Amino acid sequence: MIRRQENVILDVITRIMVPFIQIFAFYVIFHGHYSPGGGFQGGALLAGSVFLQRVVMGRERSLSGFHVKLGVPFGVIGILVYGGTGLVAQVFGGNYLQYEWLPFGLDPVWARNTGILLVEIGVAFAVMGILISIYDNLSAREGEGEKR
Amino acid sequence: MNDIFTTLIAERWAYLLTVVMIIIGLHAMMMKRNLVKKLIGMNIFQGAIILLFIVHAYKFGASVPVHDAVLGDHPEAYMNPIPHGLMLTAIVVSVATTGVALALLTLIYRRFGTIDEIELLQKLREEP
Amino acid sequence: MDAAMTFESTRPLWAVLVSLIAIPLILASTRRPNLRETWTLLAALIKVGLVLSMLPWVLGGRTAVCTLWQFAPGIELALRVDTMGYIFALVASSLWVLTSFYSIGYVRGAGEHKQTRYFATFALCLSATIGIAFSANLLTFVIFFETLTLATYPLVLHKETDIAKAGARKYLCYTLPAGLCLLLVTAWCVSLTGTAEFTPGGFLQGVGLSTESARWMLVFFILAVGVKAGIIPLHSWLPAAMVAPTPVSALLHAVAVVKAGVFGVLRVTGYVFGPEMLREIGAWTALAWLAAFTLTVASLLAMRQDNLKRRLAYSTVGHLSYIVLGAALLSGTSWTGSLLHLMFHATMKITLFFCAGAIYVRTHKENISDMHGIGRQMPFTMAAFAVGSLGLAGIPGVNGFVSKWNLAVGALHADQVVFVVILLISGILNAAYFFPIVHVAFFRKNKAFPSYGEASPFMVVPLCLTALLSIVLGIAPNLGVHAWDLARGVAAAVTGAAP
Amino acid sequence: MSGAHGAEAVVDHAVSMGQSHLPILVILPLLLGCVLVPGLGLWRRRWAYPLTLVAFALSAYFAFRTLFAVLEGGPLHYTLASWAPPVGIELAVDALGAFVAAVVSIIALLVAVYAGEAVRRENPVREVPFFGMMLVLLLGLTGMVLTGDLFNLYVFFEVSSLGGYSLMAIGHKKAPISAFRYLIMGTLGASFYLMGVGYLYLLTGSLNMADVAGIISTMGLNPALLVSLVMMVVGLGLKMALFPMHLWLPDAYTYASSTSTAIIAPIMTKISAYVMIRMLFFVYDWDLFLNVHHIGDIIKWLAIAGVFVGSIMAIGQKDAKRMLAYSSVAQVAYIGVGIGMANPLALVGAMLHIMNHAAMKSCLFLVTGSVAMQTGAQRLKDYAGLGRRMPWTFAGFTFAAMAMVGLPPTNGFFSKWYLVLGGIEDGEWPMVGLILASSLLTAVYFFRLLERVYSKVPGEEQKPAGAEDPSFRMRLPILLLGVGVLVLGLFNAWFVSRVLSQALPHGMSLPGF
Repeated sequence: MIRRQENVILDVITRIMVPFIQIFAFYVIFHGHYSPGGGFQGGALLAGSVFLQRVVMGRERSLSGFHVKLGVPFGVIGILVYGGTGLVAQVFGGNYLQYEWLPFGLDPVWARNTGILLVEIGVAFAVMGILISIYDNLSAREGEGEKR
Repeated sequence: MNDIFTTLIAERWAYLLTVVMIIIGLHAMMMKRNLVKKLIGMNIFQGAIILLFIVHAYKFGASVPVHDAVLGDHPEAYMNPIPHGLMLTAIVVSVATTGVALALLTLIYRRFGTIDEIELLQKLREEP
Repeated sequence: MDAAMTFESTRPLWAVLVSLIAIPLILASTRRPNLRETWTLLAALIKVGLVLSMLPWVLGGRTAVCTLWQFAPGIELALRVDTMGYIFALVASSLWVLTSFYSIGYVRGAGEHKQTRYFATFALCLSATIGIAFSANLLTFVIFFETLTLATYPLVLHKETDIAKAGARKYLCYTLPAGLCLLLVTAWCVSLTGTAEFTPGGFLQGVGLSTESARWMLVFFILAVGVKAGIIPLHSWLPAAMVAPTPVSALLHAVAVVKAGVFGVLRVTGYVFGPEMLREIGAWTALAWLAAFTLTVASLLAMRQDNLKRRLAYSTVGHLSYIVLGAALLSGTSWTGSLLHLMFHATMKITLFFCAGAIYVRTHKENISDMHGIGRQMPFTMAAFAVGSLGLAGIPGVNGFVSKWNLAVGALHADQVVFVVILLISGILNAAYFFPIVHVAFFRKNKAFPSYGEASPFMVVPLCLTALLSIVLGIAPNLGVHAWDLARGVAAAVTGAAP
Repeated sequence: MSGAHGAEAVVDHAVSMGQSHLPILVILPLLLGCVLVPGLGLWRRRWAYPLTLVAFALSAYFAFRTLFAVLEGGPLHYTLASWAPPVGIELAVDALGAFVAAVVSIIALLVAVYAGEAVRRENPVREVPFFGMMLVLLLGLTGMVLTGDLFNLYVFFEVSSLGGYSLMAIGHKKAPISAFRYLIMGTLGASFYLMGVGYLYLLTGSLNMADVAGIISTMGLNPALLVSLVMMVVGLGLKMALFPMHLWLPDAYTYASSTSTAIIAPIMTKISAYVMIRMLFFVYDWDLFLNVHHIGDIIKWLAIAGVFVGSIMAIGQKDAKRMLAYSSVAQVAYIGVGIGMANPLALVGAMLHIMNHAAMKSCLFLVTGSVAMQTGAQRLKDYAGLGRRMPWTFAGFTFAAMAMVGLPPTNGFFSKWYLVLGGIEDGEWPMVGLILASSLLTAVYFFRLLERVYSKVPGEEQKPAGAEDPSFRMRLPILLLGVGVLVLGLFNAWFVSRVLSQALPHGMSLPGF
């Protein structure tokens, strides 16, 4: 459904903006656990950057940036990171997601920071992957959408 | 009686806003023929509820709910973080729901060539 | 019932289970009919053996109890062999043996289809019947009662013709609401008493039930069990169900199902409400008059039937009401009479149905008007038929006389001469609709009548046996299983009259 | 906030000490499963099914462990992350929750056994997303049952709904439309529930169920509280298709693929009913609201109306699945009746019916599914004579039908038994009469079908080729459920005395114990 359009200005601006968006996204992710922001927002920003590419460059060319097939794996990996963190904490004697039990040899406070950070990263990945795959599925042409 | 309304409008106007949004959303969900408009109505409805929580959690002149040396330990200096967290989740949920709904709509459109409810019902009646 | 005389035993449970266990075996050996029938006969023999083995306990006044597990809060799924249950179990199981032999001859002679389903459901019916007989409390009774309803449905439906379907539907239309009424009153009793345990003289004594609600309860009870007992406004499923194969009509509509209904009436009057309570709420006259009305009208209706089985059906309706009447009169002798009639009517009526079946299999005639001179062709069959009709008409020498005599005397004890008159009238009516058949069969010539000869021994032997049994019990009611003592024991336990 | 961490961490160690991990272990296999199935399914499609089965089996195993643990040692509490309740989220499992969780997981496991072949035959290309969505659905449902937090319940609510919507969209050509309708309705219901939660939070400042219950009990009657309760009842009523709000259900069940229906129909509306019980009896002051303020009466009479509407509509149907869908409306309404009566026996009847109806309805839908797959018969008139062709399948069907009618000794009889007892305890004779009369209507459409199924077709004399019982793996769940219907009936007292008597809310106790 997306019509690819030849427009140099849009192309260039996109090329310039996308890295900044993504860097800001990473900033939001990595400071999420002690200041406003966090995994979801960061992931949404990352996804937004990809959407920008999709919209402006059109589907085919933007695939070089982020391939359709990557959407679900990103989501899976993200959730696995999240669930894995919880499980590790549980395996090492805590409750599910009880970060201070994470085996980093850190005192509870820092272990907790790290744990939350891990979770944030996982969330970011998941949100990004899933938002992108939703977008791709909806914008897919006849047949492609039916596959999944 | 009168002063109740004045206070309501003066201090609780945000709640009135949520009520208005809820009514708009419901109307769209029930009355609109176009399925996409129904979906939009649904989102407005959810937005209204999210707003309800946020309005309740908001404090004038309070800061983000992250401990800050300058502000010290006064609870009134910080907003209530829980509703914000909750509503973040609610937003995620509504995004997911919207995604599924849009997927369904594209599927419907591909199969029946319309997303107008009346026409769809006609098509349903015609087909076995 | 004092605790010293009750003891645990699993034998009643096995008596129920044996035919249930036979079902999978029957189903498994669909391909080999002989093996299949062997299972049926084996189950029947074991069952009657088990039941007979419990006779000493009952005569000795000892009660076997088999408590299985808690079934609903405070209520056990429990079996108990009290005398009255034993009587019913004895009738059902012993006649099942004969019926099994008979139905082998019948289904093969008539070339019925789906014989496996037939025999399997038959076995299920017997389990349910024995279960009804031995139920220790009302909930257990309900379970087996409904199971019997369901198990009979396929048998009524058996022929799968439109008439059969109509009959089966009618059967359900009557029995399912009845089941719901039963569920309602059972729940009511449970919420009143906690455990609706059957006790001679009634367990509703002194639970503080107002007369009004007690009457309502009785109404629902009668609606519940009266359908199977064929009390007149509720009877019309019975003739309709006569489309079933004759052995089914014989066992289920002369012995098991309808007797289960009557048995229910006896349980209700004797073990749920109890004579005193029925007298207090003054309900017994209503019940008695209902029964009297039924047995008169049923006899009159029976006269108009040309189809032999339908006529037998209506006579069944009538004779069931003899039993109800005896129960309603609440005197010791009348109870003895109705319990004796519970047994004796079974032997006589099953004889008649067997004869009808034999005639049908041999000649495919169902209407009495076609049976001129049939007696010449099938002497044994029609002789047995004659014995049965004499018995039901209450001629001395056949067991029907004994039970009717007791009923009449019981009516006198209850100072209800009017019912004696009604009994006599109905006896005459019985004669009026049975003897023509015998007369037609023996004394009418029929020129163009091919020679048929008797049906297969599988069928003739059982019907001769039942006829013989009727005569023997008519001469010596206490012979063998001490039917007389059993009946009087129950009557004494319920009405408190000296045995 | 980092300053406080150390102190809290210590506190939370105390919180988490000696907590059994069972509750979370019920959920985890499903969570990991619904991630791994699409993940691995992308490059190894045939791994999807075994993974699903393993996940379901594990969660069922842990659900039963949980049930027995709860029966042994009382309710389990499990703190998630490092925040002590009521601030943090906790899983709180009492007898009722463990019971429902066990029921849900075992039913789902049976359906999953069936689904393996069925899905491959019905829609081969969609295998991976299908199983993924099944896992999502069950994840949401078990989460709803086990959580002790009002908002967390909402989240799981939506998770399960997402699974449900997408499962319902797979199947008949018209499925997406009914699924979309269900989506709008379901989201509306969930949003109403969320609004109710919002009111509660505004009033109490807490989201932990036990905590909220404690605060409410001191509040007495409060208009805002009443509003929140009404909103919850409306929202949950929408999800459990309580009478005036049932219109989305028949289409959704009819057009969804048979496997989707088989897993959604028995479980989903029941869980909404469970949540309603949880809210009305364990969070709100049930005596005050249901009895004193007659909200119970409203629910009760709506529900009994639903019973009749559902049954009558079911009688009128020509399509097998649609008939079963309408009978679902009726059967769920029985649970509503039990809730509305709000006395111990009736409530026990309602709780028992959650399990009983799950068993019988899943059996029935599995049968219709396999019939459609083996013979292509969808409409009732095509069922004629199938009894001889598919004896095992229809043996199961017969038992389940008996249970639906409520004939002893099947389990359906006993849920009705407790409802009637409850009605008599309250002296509500009209209600009792209606309950009993309604089962006659059920009898009408099931015996009509059974008669058709078992009577021979005039045309054919000997058994026609094809059209036989499905493979063992599809037949096994049907038979297990068919037998289970009997077993659950005969041993219902065990559930009532061991489980449900402990599951009753505060201030209720069962007579007879």
